[in-house]
Amino acid sequence: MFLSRSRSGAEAPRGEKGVSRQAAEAPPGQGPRPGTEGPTGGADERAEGREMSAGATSSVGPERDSGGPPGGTQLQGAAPDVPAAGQGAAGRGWSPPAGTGTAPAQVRISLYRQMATMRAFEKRAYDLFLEGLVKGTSHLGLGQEAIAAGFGEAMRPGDYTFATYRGHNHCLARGVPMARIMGELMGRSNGLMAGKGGSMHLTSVEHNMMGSYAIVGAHLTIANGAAWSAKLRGSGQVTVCFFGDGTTNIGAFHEALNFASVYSLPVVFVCENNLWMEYTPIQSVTAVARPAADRAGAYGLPPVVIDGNDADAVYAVASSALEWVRSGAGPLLIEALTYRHGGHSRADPGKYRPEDELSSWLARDPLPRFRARLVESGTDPAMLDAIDLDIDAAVARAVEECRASGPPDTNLVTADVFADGGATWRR
Amino acid sequence: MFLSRSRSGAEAPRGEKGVSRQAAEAPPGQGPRPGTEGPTGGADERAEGREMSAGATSSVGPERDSGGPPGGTQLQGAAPDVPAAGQGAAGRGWSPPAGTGTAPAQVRISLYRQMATMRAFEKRAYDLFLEGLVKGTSHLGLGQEAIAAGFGEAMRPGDYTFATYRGHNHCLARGVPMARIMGELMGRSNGLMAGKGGSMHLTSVEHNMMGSYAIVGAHLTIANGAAWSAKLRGSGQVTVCFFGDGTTNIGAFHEALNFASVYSLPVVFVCENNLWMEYTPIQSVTAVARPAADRAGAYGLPPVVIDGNDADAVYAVASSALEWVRSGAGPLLIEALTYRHGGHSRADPGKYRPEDELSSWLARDPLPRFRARLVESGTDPAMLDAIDLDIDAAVARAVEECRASGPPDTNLVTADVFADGGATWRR
Amino acid sequence: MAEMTYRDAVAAAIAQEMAHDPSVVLIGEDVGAAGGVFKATVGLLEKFGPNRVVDTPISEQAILGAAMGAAMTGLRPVAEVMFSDFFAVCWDIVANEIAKARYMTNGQVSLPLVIRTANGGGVRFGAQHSQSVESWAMSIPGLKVVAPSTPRDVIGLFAAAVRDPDPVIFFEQKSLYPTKGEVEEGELVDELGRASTRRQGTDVTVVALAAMVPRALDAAEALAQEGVSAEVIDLRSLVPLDVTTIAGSVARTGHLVTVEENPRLCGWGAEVASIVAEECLFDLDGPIVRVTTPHAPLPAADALEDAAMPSVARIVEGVRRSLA
Amino acid sequence: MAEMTYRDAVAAAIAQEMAHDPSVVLIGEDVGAAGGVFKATVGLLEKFGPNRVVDTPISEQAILGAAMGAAMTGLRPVAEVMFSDFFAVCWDIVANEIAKARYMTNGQVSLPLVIRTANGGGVRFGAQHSQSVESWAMSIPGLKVVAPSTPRDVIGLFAAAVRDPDPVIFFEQKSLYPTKGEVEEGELVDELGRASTRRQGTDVTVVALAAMVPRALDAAEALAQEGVSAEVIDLRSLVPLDVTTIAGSVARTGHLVTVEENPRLCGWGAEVASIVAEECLFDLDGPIVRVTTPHAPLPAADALEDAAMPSVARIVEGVRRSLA
Ligand SMILES: Cc1ncc(C[n+]2csc(CCOP(=O)(O)OP(=O)(O)O)c2C)c(N)n1
Ligand SMILES: Cc1ncc(C[n+]2csc(CCOP(=O)(O)OP(=O)(O)O)c2C)c(N)n1
Ligand SMILES: [Mg+2]
Ligand SMILES: [Mg+2]
Repeated sequence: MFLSRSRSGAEAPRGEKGVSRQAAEAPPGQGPRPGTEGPTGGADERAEGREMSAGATSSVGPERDSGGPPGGTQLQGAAPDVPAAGQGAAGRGWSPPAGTGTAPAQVRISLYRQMATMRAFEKRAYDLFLEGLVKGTSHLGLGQEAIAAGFGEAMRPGDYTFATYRGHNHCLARGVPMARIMGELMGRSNGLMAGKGGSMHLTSVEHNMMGSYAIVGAHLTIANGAAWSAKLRGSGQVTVCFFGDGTTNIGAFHEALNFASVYSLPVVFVCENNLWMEYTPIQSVTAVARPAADRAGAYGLPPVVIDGNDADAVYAVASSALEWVRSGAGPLLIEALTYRHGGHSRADPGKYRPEDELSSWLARDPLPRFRARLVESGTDPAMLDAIDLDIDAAVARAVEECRASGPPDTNLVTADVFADGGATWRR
Repeated sequence: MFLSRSRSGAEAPRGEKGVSRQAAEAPPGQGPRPGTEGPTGGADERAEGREMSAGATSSVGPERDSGGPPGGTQLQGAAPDVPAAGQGAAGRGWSPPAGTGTAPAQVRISLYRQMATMRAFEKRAYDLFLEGLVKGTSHLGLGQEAIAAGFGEAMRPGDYTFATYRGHNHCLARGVPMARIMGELMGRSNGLMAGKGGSMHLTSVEHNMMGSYAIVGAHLTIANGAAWSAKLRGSGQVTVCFFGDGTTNIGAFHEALNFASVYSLPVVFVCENNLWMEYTPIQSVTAVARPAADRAGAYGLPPVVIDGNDADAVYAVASSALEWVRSGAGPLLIEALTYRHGGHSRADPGKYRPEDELSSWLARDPLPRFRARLVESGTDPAMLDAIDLDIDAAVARAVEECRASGPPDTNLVTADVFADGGATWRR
Repeated sequence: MAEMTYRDAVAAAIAQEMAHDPSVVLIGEDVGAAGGVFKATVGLLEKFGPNRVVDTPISEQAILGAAMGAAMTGLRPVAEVMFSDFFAVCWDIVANEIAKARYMTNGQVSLPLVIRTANGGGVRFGAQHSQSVESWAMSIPGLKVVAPSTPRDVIGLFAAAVRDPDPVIFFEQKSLYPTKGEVEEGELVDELGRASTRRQGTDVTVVALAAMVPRALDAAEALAQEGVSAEVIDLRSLVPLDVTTIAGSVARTGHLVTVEENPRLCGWGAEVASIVAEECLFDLDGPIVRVTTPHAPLPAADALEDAAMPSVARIVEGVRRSLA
Repeated sequence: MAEMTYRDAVAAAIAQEMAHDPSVVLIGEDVGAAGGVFKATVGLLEKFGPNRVVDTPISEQAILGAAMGAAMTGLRPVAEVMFSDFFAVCWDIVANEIAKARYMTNGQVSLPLVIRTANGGGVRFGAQHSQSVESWAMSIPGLKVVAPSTPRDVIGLFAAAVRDPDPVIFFEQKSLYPTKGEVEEGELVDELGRASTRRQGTDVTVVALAAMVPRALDAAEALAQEGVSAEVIDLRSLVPLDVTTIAGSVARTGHLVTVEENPRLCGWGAEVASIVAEECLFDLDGPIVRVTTPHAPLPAADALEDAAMPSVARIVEGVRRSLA
C-alpha cells in the first residue's frame, strides 16, 4: 500500500512534508543507457516549493536509477502530501540557463550519436517508403533531432515520455531498438506493437516511452496523469511531453496546462515549434507570435523559447528544467524553435513552404552544426566518422531484421482488446 | 447575393477595403427597446484596423437599427474583405474607459428598471420553485444583474446575445417578455420554447437572444459563428457572449478565444466572475488569479477586469467595448467581478461559501448601490418607487399568465426535430 | 441487510474500493468538498483526504486524460463525468485513447480505471443533461459498460468495475439516485457480464436496463393482470453482454421486447434485437419490439418529458405488439 | 458524361454549391491553400477567395461552433472535420448543440449546415484515423447522415445536403477517394433518403454503404457464380433511412445481410436488422446476418487491416449463413 490510510485519512496529521521517499523499483528490463549520466536533479518532494530559484534546488544523489513503474505495476513508496486543489505551485521563478551550457564530453558524444542515429534511421525509413515497404503513413522528424536528443539525454530512465505521431526520434532517444520501430513502420511481426499501432502510435512501456499519440492535443492530458501518479507515488519520476506548435490551439492543450499547473505536476511540456501545422503556417492561425511561450502566462508559467536546433542548448535547458520540475516546483512549458526538413507526412514534398525559409533552416541543420561545434572544441572527427559508420551498420542490420520478419499473425486482429487477451464482448 | 463572385473570386481585386455597406434589414418584430439609445459605434469595416486607438474609431450614424438577420434569413449587403487567416487584428490598444462614465439620465433610469426587473423576476421564480411550480432546474443571476443590464443597455437591437443556463437576466435585458421566460421555467405552453428547452436553454431569436447554453464552454464557439456571419454579411452587428469564471478552464474557451482573435471577429466575451463554479471556488482550480483577464494575453487581447456590480461602470465599459469591436478592431475579453447571492442552482442554499465573503458581497449588491447613487445624483426616489411598483405588477401579471397556461401539447415531443416540423427519420 | 439509497450506495461503493486498494483515487468536478453535485460522493474527502479525492477545474478532457495516464502508471483512478451528456466534450479521451490503448500497443498498456457518470432523464434537466448514452460507450471496442438498477448492484458492480483490469464506464442512472433497496452487509463484489432475471415469465422476454428495470417490472405486473406472463431481464452490463441469458429466455418465451431510455436509432436495444434475429430467429414467434424514446432530444417540461420516456403503458403496448 | 474521381467530385460538388448560393462558405483545417489533406478541396480558395474558403487553426470545436453560429444567422457553412475520428474532439458541438438546437428552441433556430468528413479504414492509418463513425451520427436525433459510394452521388447528395434546411453530416469514405465513376454534366441535386438498388436479385438482400457497396457488388458477382442471386442496396443516406426500399426487397428475398465497416456493436446494421425484425419478421426465411469488422479497433499493418475489414469472402460467407 503506497498510500497508507493513516497518512491520507482525515485523521492523519497534515503538513508532514519531505517524508523520506523509498527508492522506487526500476522497471523491468531497463538498464541505464550510455550517455545518461547528466545531472540528477533533486527528487526531494517539495509540495509547497513555489517561487524557488533554480539555484536553490538541492541535488540528491543515490536514486540515479529511480525508474518508476511501467504500466500497470503497483509501486511501493511513501506518498508525499499532494497539495489540494489550488495549493499548486506553478513553476514561476525558473528561467532557462544562459548560454549553451557545458555538458561533459561524454554527454556530448552521446548527443551526437543520438542525433546521427535518428537522422540515419529516418532517412532509411523514407527510402523504405519510396520502396513501398513502409505502407502506412509516417511523419519524419528530420531536422528536429536536437530536441529529442537533448531531452532524451537529460532524462532519467524512469522518466516518462509522451510524444506525437512524429515520434520516431523520441522513441530512439529512450533506447527503443531501431529494428522494433522500423518493423512497426513496415507492419512486420517484429514491430514494437506487431503492426497493430503503426508509425503514429509507437509505444514501449519497457522504456517508459508511454506512447505516441495521433489525435492532436490528447496526450498532454494523459501525460498529466503519469505525472500525477508519479507525484502520488512519490517516485521522483518526471514526465516529458512533446507536441507541435499547431497543438497549442486545441482545447486539450489549455485544459492540460491549467491542470498541470494547479496540481503542480512534475511534467515538462515541450512544444516543438516547426512553424507549420500540416500545410498551414502556425503564424496564420494563432493569435500570438509564440504559440506556446506567449500562452505560458495563462498558466502561471514563465515564457520560455529556446533554440531547438542546438543540441547543447536543448540539453542544458532540459537538464535544468527536469531538475526544477523534479523538485516539486510544478510544471514547465518550453517552446523549442525548429523546422522539419521534409513534408508533413510521407508523400508530402512540403513544397508549400517558401524557398528561403527552408534554406535558412537547412543552414541551421542541428546535426552538421553540432558536429562542427564538437570538432571545433576538440573532438576527433575520425571518432565521429566511426560513430556514423556504426550507425549505418546498425540501421542496415535493423532493416535486415525487418525484412526477415513476416507479416503479423492475423490472429492479432482480435487480440488484446481486453485484458484477457481477446476481443470477447459477450457471454 | 451578398458575396458577389467578382469580389470574392480569385480574379477580384484584393485590398478593396471599406466598401460601403448597405444597411442590413432589421429582423422582423424587432423594434428598438427604450433605453438603448447609447452611443452607436462605427460600423465601418476595417479588416486591418489593428492597433487602432478607441478614440480613432469613427462613428457613423444612419444604421442605428442595423439589426441583422434572425436565424436562417439570408441577408443583402456588400461583404467586406474578411482578413484571411492570421491577418486578423486583435483588440490590442483598447482599454476600458476610466471611471464609471456619464451615461445620459434616461439610460441610467433604464438600467435601474432593467436591474429591478431582473431582481423581481428571479425572486418570484425562486418563490415559484419553492411552491413546486418551477419544476426543472434553474440558475439564478441574483446579484449579477448589473452585467446583464449594463451590456443590454449598450447593445443595439441587432446585436446578438449568447448566454449560459444562468441566462434569465440576459433574456430580460434583450426585451424578452417576462411571461414567456417564466412560462418556460414552469414548463407551460406559453413558455418561450413551449417547455421544450427549459430554463437552461432560453432562446428568443426574435430578440436576437440567440440562446442559453448548458454545456460549459460550447457557446463561446457558437458566438464566434454569429460574429463571423455578421462580419461576412457586413451587417455591423456585434455579438456579446456571457459565461462564468469556471468556463475559462475548459478547452472550448481556448479555441474560441484564439479563433475570434485570428479572424478579428466582432465579438465581446464577457466573463462573469462570481468566484465560484458550482461548489468549488474558482481560485482553487485555476492557475492564475484572474481566470479570464490573465488569459487575455494568450489571445493577443488586453487584460480587462471591471466591477461587475457597478451598473454605471459596466455600461460605460460595454459601450466603449462594443464600439471598438464594431469598428472591426477584433474581439475583446472582459472579466466582470461579481457574486451570486444564492446557490448555484435552485435547491442549493450555497452554504459552502464563507460567511464574510457572502456578506461583503451582499454589501456591494448592485441594485441598492445603484439606486443610492441615482438618488444621490438627483433622481427622485418616488420615481424609482413607482418603477418598482410597476415591475411588481408586471411580474404578477406574468405569473398569472403562466398559471393560466396549460401544459404544452404532448405532440410537441416529436415536433421540430427537423425543419419539416417533425421527427421522421425514415421513409 | 440495510436499506440504502442508490445515491448512498455509490458513496459506499467508492469507499469500499478506496479502503480495499490504496491505489484507488477519485477525481472529478465537485466530488470532494461538495460531496458531488448529486451527493453521491459525500464523506469521501473526509475519509480519504485530498490526495485521493481530487476536486478539479471544469476540464473533462484533462480529468479523463489524467485518469488514463495515472492508470497506465500504477493507479486505479475513478473519474467522474458529472452528467453523461458531457462525454461529448471528452469523447476523444474515452473513445480514441482509453478504449484503444491496450490494442494499439499490442497489450503493453493496461488501463484499470472507471469512469462514473450520471446518466439518463426523468428529472427535467432538458436535452443537454438527460441523455442516456450507454450505447455510445457500448459501440466503442475496448470499453466495458455497466449500468446498475439497484443500490445493491451499485456496490457489487462498482467493485467489479474497479477491480477489472479494463476501462469500465459506469452509468449511474440519475432518476434512480433517490430510490431505495436492501444491501447486504460486508464487502460486495460482483462479476461483470451477468444479467439478472428479475421476474420469471413464460410468454415474453422483456430486456431492460437501469431505470427501465423497475418500469419493466411494473409493466410485467400489469400484464400479469391480463394473463400475460413476462420475464424481465436486467442486463446490468452491456459489455460484456449476457447473450446466454437473453437467448435462453427467448428460446422459452418466443418473444422479445427491449426497453431503453435511448432515442430510437442504434441503441443497445437494436444490438440485442439483431443478435436475437441472427442467432435465435427460429425461436421467435413474433416481431421483436423495441420500446425507446422517440428519435428526438428530451424535452424539459415535465409533461413533455413524461410523454417521451418509455412508460409502463408503452411497455405493455410493446409487449402486446410482440405477441400479436 | 465525364469520368471523375470521388476526390475530385467532392471539390466539384462544393464548387457547384458555392457558385449556386453565395451564402455557402467552406471552413476547416488546410482546406484552402493546401486544397485539403486529401486534395478534395483543390481549387476552391482560388475560385471563391479567402472570405469563403477559410483555413483554420487545429480547433475542431471552434470550427464547428463557428459553423453553427453562422448557420443560425444567415450563412450555409460547410465545415470539414479532417478525419471522422476527430468528431470525438468536437462531439459536443455536433451532438449536444447542433443536433438539438432546433428542437430545444421549439423551432426558432434553423441550422442549414453540412459537416464533411473523411471516414473509414483501408488505408493503413491505424486505429485513430480509420474509424467509420457514421453510426455515431445516426444515433443522435436531429442530424441527417449521408454517405455516398460513387463520384456521381458525391455531387448529387452533397448538393442535397447543402440545400437541406437541417444539419447534415456528410461522410466521404477515404478509401473511395481514388475511385472513378461517370458523372453527368450540369447541376446535379439529389434527394436525401433514397436508397439505390445497385443490383437486382431474388435470393437475398444485401444492404451496404459507401466503400462496402462495391465490395458487396463483388460478393454478389461471386455468389452469382454459385447460383445465388443477391440484391444489393446502397443506402446512400442513413437519416433519412429508406426503410421502404429495404423492406420491399426483404419481402421479395426473405433474407437480409448488412455489410458495414463499423465494429460489431450498435452500428447501423443493427438498426436495419432490428427494424426488419420488428416490421418484416414474417417475411424472413433465415437469420439476419450482419457483416462488420470485429469488435476491435482497426490495426495499422496492411495484413492486419485487410483481415479486419469485411472482405468479399466474408460477405459471401455471411450470405451463405443467412440462406442456411
Ligand atoms: C484533433 C486533431 N485535429 C487534426 C488532426 C490532423 N493533424 C495531424 S498532424 C496536424 C498538424 C499538427 O501540427 P503541429 O502540432 O505543429 O505538429 P507537427 O506535425 O508540426 O509536428 C494535424 C492538423 C489531428 N491529428 N487531430
Ligand atoms: C462541460 C460541462 N462540464 C460541467 C458542467 C456542469 N456545470 C454546470 S454549471 C458549472 C459551473 C460553471 O461555473 P461558471 O462557469 O463559473 O458559471 P456560473 O455557474 O458561476 O455562472 C458546472 C461545472 C457543464 N454544464 N458542462
Ligand atoms: Mg508544427
Ligand atoms: Mg462562476
